[in-house]
Amino acid sequence: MKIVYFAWVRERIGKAEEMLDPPPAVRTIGDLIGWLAGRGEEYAQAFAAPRSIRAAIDRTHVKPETAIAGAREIAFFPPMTGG
Amino acid sequence: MKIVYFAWVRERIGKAEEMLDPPPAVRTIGDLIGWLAGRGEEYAQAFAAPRSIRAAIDRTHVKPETAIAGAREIAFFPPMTGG
Amino acid sequence: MPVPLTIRIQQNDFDVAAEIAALTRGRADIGAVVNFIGICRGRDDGHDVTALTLEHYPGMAEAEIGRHADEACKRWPLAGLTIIHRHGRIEPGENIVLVVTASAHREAAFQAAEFLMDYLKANAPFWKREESAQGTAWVEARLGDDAAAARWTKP
Amino acid sequence: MPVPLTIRIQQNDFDVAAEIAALTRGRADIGAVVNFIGICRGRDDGHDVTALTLEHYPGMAEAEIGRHADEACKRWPLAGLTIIHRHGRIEPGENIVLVVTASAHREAAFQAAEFLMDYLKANAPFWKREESAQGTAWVEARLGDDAAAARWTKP
Repeated sequence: MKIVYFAWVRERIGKAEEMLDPPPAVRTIGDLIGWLAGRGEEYAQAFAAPRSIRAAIDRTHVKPETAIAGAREIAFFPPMTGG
Repeated sequence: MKIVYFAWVRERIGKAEEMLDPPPAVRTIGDLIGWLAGRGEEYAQAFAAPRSIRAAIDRTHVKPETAIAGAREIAFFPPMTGG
Repeated sequence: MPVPLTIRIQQNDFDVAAEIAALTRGRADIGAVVNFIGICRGRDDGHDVTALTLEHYPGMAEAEIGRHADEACKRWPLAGLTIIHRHGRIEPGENIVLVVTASAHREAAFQAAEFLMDYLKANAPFWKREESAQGTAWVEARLGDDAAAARWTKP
Repeated sequence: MPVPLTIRIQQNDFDVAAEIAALTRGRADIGAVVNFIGICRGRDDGHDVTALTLEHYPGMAEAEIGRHADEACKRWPLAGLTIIHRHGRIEPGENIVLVVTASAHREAAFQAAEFLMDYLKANAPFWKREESAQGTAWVEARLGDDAAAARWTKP
């Protein structure tokens, strides 16, 4: 699946998007955050405060407990500051 | 004192303003409405429904029980419909 | 610094963009501008309206709007405020009233604009006469307008 | 008739007067237009801001704003709705966001504009990075913004 990052999540990870194939045990957004945080120092930093991370599946806001099965594009970003 | 009329109050009375000197017994706005209503058919019609009449003394909204002593200009008009 | 305040009662139309520019030009402290524009409708309560004629009480209109503008400036941290109300004959689609509020944040700008419009509707000495195919008639005050104004009264 | 709806995410500035004219032209049923304009401030939390850079999530920004626009059209009797949000580098005094709501009466226009701004602030995928003499830093979400959005949630 395609994972995309925005704002300081993108900056800390050092890339805007990547294709990843998490193992089957990674079922929810929360699981995915934990799995990503273990991929290296830059990921650990980006996901150090999971409560400051928002997520979207296929361009719709979702919660940490939302299942990721069938997702084409998952996005991680800080709380929005538009408007 | 100067009495001024607006909107349908003005139309019914047939004039926009006049100088009047009500007797001393006319103490409040409510008294003045009663006294004016007795001045002729056109006034009776204008003040037929006193609850639909608003008043101002010297360009400030007032209530029927407000005293008119010292007023320079008293205005009568229907509920406002601006904005 | 006193809040820049513009109040005009005029027959001519107003230019919304020019009024916004006048309030915001050279200011770095304004993060939110709210405008309310009241427009003459061509239909009211199911009948066609040819035009409105707005009568007002010169002197009191300015004073009454000024009192409410001062009250808005006391209640909310405004950076600027403009209120323009037209009088005379106005055809459907034409502007009637403009309120522009500016503030650092949106809450104050929205609240002050709503407050001012509710008060203008219920208290500013203007009266609308409607022209239609049926002749001319004075517009009756909406029942809700006094209630809308009352919600801003402190308990 | 569906409500005329314009949503644009763009780098360029917008023209408030042109957007109002586009919504109201030829309409006799609009009595109230409310505009909200969000502007880049030159000072935030006591420090000078040189510029903001707005990052957004292309595709999701349009979708998210579209969902809230549809919700606003369901909740209030709107006659037209325009939402424009800029991205890229924006200097103090420049416009960031525009919401224009049109309705027969003022209540719907005000309520819909406030609802949309509260939702945009809390939910539209945009992020502000601030440039100042101290360098650049991502703007933190205001604590009140989630609460402001939550007040529109039906019980």
